Amino acid sequence: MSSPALIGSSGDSLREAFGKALSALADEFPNLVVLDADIAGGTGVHHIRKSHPGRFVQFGIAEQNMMAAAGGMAAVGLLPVVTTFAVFCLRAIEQARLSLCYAKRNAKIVASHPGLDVGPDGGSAQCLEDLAAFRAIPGMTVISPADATETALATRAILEFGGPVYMRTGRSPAPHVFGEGHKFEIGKGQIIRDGSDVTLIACGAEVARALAAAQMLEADGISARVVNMATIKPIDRELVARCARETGAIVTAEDHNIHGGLGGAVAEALAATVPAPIEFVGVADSFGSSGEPEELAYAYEIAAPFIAAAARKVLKRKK
Amino acid sequence: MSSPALIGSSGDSLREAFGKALSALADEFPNLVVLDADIAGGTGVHHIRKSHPGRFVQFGIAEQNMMAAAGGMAAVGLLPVVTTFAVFCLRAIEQARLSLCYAKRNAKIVASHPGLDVGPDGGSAQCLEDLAAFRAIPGMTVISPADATETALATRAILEFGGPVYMRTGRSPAPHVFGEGHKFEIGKGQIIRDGSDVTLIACGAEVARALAAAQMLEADGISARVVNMATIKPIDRELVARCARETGAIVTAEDHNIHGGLGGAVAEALAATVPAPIEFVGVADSFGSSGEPEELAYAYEIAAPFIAAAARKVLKRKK
Amino acid sequence: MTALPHAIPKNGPANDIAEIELGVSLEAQLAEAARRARMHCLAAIFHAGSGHPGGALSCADMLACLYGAEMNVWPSGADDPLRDRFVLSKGHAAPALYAAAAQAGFCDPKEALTLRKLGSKFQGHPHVLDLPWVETSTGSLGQGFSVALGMALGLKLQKNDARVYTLLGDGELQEGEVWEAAMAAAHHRLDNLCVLIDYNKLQSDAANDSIMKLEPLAAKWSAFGWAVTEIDGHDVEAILSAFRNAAVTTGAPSVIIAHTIKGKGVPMMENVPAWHGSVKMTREQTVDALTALGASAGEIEDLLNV
Amino acid sequence: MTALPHAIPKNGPANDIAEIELGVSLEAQLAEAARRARMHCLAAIFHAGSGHPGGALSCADMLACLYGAEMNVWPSGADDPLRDRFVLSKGHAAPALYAAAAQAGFCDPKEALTLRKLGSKFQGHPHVLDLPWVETSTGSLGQGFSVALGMALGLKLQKNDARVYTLLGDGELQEGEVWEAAMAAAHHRLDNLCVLIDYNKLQSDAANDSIMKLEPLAAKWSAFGWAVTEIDGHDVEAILSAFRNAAVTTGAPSVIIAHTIKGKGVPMMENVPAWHGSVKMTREQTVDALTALGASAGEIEDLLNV
Ligand SMILES: Cc1ncc(C[n+]2csc(CCOP(=O)(O)OP(=O)(O)O)c2C)c(N)n1
Ligand SMILES: Cc1ncc(C[n+]2csc(CCOP(=O)(O)OP(=O)(O)O)c2C)c(N)n1
Ligand SMILES: [Mg+2]
Ligand SMILES: [Mg+2]
Repeated sequence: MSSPALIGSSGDSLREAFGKALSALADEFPNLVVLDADIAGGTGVHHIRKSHPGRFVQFGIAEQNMMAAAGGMAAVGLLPVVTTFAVFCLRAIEQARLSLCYAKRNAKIVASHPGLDVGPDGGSAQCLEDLAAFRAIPGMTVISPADATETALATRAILEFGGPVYMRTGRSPAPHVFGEGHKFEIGKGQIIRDGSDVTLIACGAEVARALAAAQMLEADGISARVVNMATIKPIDRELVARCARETGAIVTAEDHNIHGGLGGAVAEALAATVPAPIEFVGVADSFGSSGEPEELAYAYEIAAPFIAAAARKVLKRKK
Repeated sequence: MSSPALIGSSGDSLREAFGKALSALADEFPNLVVLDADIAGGTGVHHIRKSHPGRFVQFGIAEQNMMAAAGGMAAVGLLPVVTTFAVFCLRAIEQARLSLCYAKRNAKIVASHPGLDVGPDGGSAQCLEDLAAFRAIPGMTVISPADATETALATRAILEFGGPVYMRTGRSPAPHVFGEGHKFEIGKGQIIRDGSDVTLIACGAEVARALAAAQMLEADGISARVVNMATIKPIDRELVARCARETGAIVTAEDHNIHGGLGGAVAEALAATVPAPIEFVGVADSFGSSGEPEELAYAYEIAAPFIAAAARKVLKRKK
Repeated sequence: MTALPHAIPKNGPANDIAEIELGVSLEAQLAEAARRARMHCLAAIFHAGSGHPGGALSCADMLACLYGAEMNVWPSGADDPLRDRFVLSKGHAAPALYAAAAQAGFCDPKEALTLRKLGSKFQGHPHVLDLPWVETSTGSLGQGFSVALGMALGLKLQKNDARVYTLLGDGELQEGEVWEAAMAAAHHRLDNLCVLIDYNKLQSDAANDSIMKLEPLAAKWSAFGWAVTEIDGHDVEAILSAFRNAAVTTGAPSVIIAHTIKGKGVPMMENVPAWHGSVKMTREQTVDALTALGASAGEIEDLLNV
Repeated sequence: MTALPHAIPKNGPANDIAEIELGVSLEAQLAEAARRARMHCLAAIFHAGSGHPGGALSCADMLACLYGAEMNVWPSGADDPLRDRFVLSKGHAAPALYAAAAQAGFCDPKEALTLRKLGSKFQGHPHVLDLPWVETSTGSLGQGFSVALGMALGLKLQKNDARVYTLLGDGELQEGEVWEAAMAAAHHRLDNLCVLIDYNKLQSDAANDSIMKLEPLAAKWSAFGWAVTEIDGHDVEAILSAFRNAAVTTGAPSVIIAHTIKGKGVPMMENVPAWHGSVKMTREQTVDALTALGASAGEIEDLLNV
């Protein structure tokens, strides 16, 4: 009798990194409890279920109840981490709003399966709205780390942070961006490659693609700075303004609708500080579809060459 | 035996204007059906329940089911209008996403009780996130009319429009902004007062306040243009760009979180066309509280004087 | 105002023990507390200029029993991990909660008359950040129950014996989240969780029966794995006895389906959907209502001229 | 492939009448259609490199009965207002829907093997904009039921006699939206609505019993006002007879609780939660599975080498 190969359950996906980090941190955070809605294998929390079964609470396929119940668990002194796919977090956003944010609970939401990175499950499962929607909730912190290393660091950071957080992980194996010495701080972006002509500001899966785009641009003699903006809210205004001042042109890149997410946050920050031309790389207000994540990145124009093309375009608009 | 005075159920609130318009349009749109979640007196749809009882469908206090069921009703050829308070629309946003937008249904969502305009019910009921959240859904059109006249026109427009729409009305009696000859077109903003130093772009309850702010500014010798931006998505990019070119400084004003709503849409549009300094008037990422809407507008700094102050501030940043 | 029964802390600090009027039965004291709470919440809604009187009046007796006898809570113990928890899931009945809590010494009754005013701690819907003894913020139907369930589950995980109570409206039971929470509470065998249903047969617009039928209601809860008791929700003795049943039920959560009258105690409001809210009460209506509740001229003066 | 029974339109245009093999009972034909559909959907999942086989196999018999006998649908009538509607609420069983529809002539079986590929109309979850005979897009559990309810309500409002069918997973019943829809369908007396529950006792991770207990399931639906039939969901005769019951039930919606086996027909998959998905099937596993389903070497060749 043969067993099936579970997809993404091993390898370098961000969800795996998150799941392993959570399990590794459980002893250090004795009040940590992890909430699952029958999707533990998908979100990475099967690791902590195995290592710390007493910390794992099953809610069944009922995301709204899980989300609001996290508020109650936080109220009695636990540190709840709500886990499901991004699109099912959206299903419970009003619960996150009232029972977590309005009540100022120290609870975390960690969403796997964001954006086109979801792949073959198709458009119904590919959440392109979460960064915008969760960013709009007063008091919500929104994070989207770039690789497994950063995800592990961000997992610790959100557990140490005192307040509601929404964090994206990712489904697909993801290239490594950061080495051993990488530091993560909530609210701080980082220049991970310097450049002077244009700044590429990216989060999540788009960070690796922005780095690849910068290389393509270098071949054309264009010096592109790359910023890893893992915290979408609060956005690192100072850094964004500095990049606008120093490079005069910005490209944002995210595995998300072009409306309201990282691009929106950067546009708001610049309009309030140093107005500058921006080209927005993201899914252009359409739903995704089935396909492999890399194919989809091309089909929906968020792959590296599109970031490079956006950079060339924004350079023409630069004063 | 005396009866209670129902609040806002008469007078010039946008919800009343919507409810009456719907009832007046019912004969012209024979497939129109109105969906309610036990809140008809609050959303204005008690009018059509009375005038056209056969068009009124009760779903009880179950917004998720109502939202997705609208998709099914549209699928069999009806023209469903889903009605509830804005914050309860948020509760059903994933249903709006999948069963209305992804399936491209010709269904409308009309939300009363947006923002601080909700008043004494307090922060739990005051939705400051809806414009941002619904704007993020691919294919969703987002509208927030300014007064009763425009609400009536917009009601007709959304019924004629072929696709999913999210429209805000309002709870409180609202000042009249527009006269008889007013025209409303989805996707088009309008200059409702001309000016050359700065443009105040507003939607919903903030339009009247922006006009008042323009008068305050005039007293200071500042010439402020006022734009009624009733369609938040798709944003009228040409008009926004033209205002930036012609006045060089922008203030956005909305009864919504400063993140991701009208301000976000304008910031994105300008960054993509004519980068310009913007000051954002809106609730500064906090929840509201109980109080009368006018009091709250002062407490949370979205009243006319704050729009005027933002204009003065942005003028200092103007090049 | 004369002294009223306060919460009787079971584990609270000794100096906190409330006064109990001698020679008056606990039941009579609770009924009196409920009557006074009804008066208080109508006065508050009058002053506020808006509010939901009907559903506040229907649950006053249950709240009086919770705060006056059943729950292990006491004013100085709002942070005590051993306290029992109460969540008003039907958050629009906030004035009833404030009034019951005021009767039990948790807040100043005069201050609670600032209901719904700018800057007041007494928000239109209960808010945990404003009042320490409010256990969570509610207002969106269905959510309070889930939060209460999270508390009950969390307490069990921590081996804390405190009990969790939550009050739901009947219309509220139409929210799917309620059945998610009901299923989860039974699955996790949360016998420290007790749900009260204010079964006043009316919701915002009309009768449950015309909006969205709930019957057979007891059968629904049984099928979801709950221990069910049905009572008259205005009978203090029945309420206390249902609590005793719930306390000895093990392995399953308990639900008390309390048959009530919306607007209870005020004839012009009883069973009239229009008094659900959000209504504005005139001074004349308020005086009539207070009089119907047995208020003296002096009490009316006290409540209305603040 | 040999000819298979197609949909038998009740109101469809005359030239659309499907071939019926003479001398073979309808039941036998449907069972054979289900067997072939099982083969098809495993092949599709193999080619896709991911998918949910377990829950596709458990509902194949019901889908064969719907498309092969019960529903008044026919390939050229995807726009006909009088057609019956089917909504696959458990959208992750898309390959089973595509396979059943292919058997019934709604789409090209070869094309359906492009499942989950970029540019394919055969999305990972059914999408109404890609395939005209898919009635709505699903994938988020609970929603399809609500959409089906909206259709049934809308058809009633329009005095259209078409019927609406929807298939739900057992784990899906944990979604509160399901109980909202259940309550609403009973309230509106939607006797044109028939729910099928693929009661395979497993969900994504493990048994319902360990994730979130559903029993007593029939009692839940009865208490929510539904006419309940329980059957063996792999017994074609029982399925057809349950449909006949539903058709004559008036004043209430019908639910068919179909006891099934997740992974049915493929021994290595039967009752094994790990085969829920999203899994990658090796060629060897696929060949074994097809063989277990009675595929000949030629058929395997046909299905796997496209
Ligand atoms: C999710 C949600 N939908 C709608 C409302 C608006 N609303 C407030 S009270 C109410 C009626 C509640 O009826 P019921 O639960 O029976 O309360 P009671 O009769 O006890 O006042 C409604 C629809 C709400 N608060 N929350
Ligand atoms: C709202 C929602 N939450 C979670 C999921 C992820 N998911 C897909 S299938 C599945 C398990 C479904 O179990 P069941 O309904 O029993 O289906 P079956 O056994 O028939 O495959 C889950 C949790 C989803 N699709 N939708
Ligand atoms: Mg009620
Ligand atoms: Mg199952």
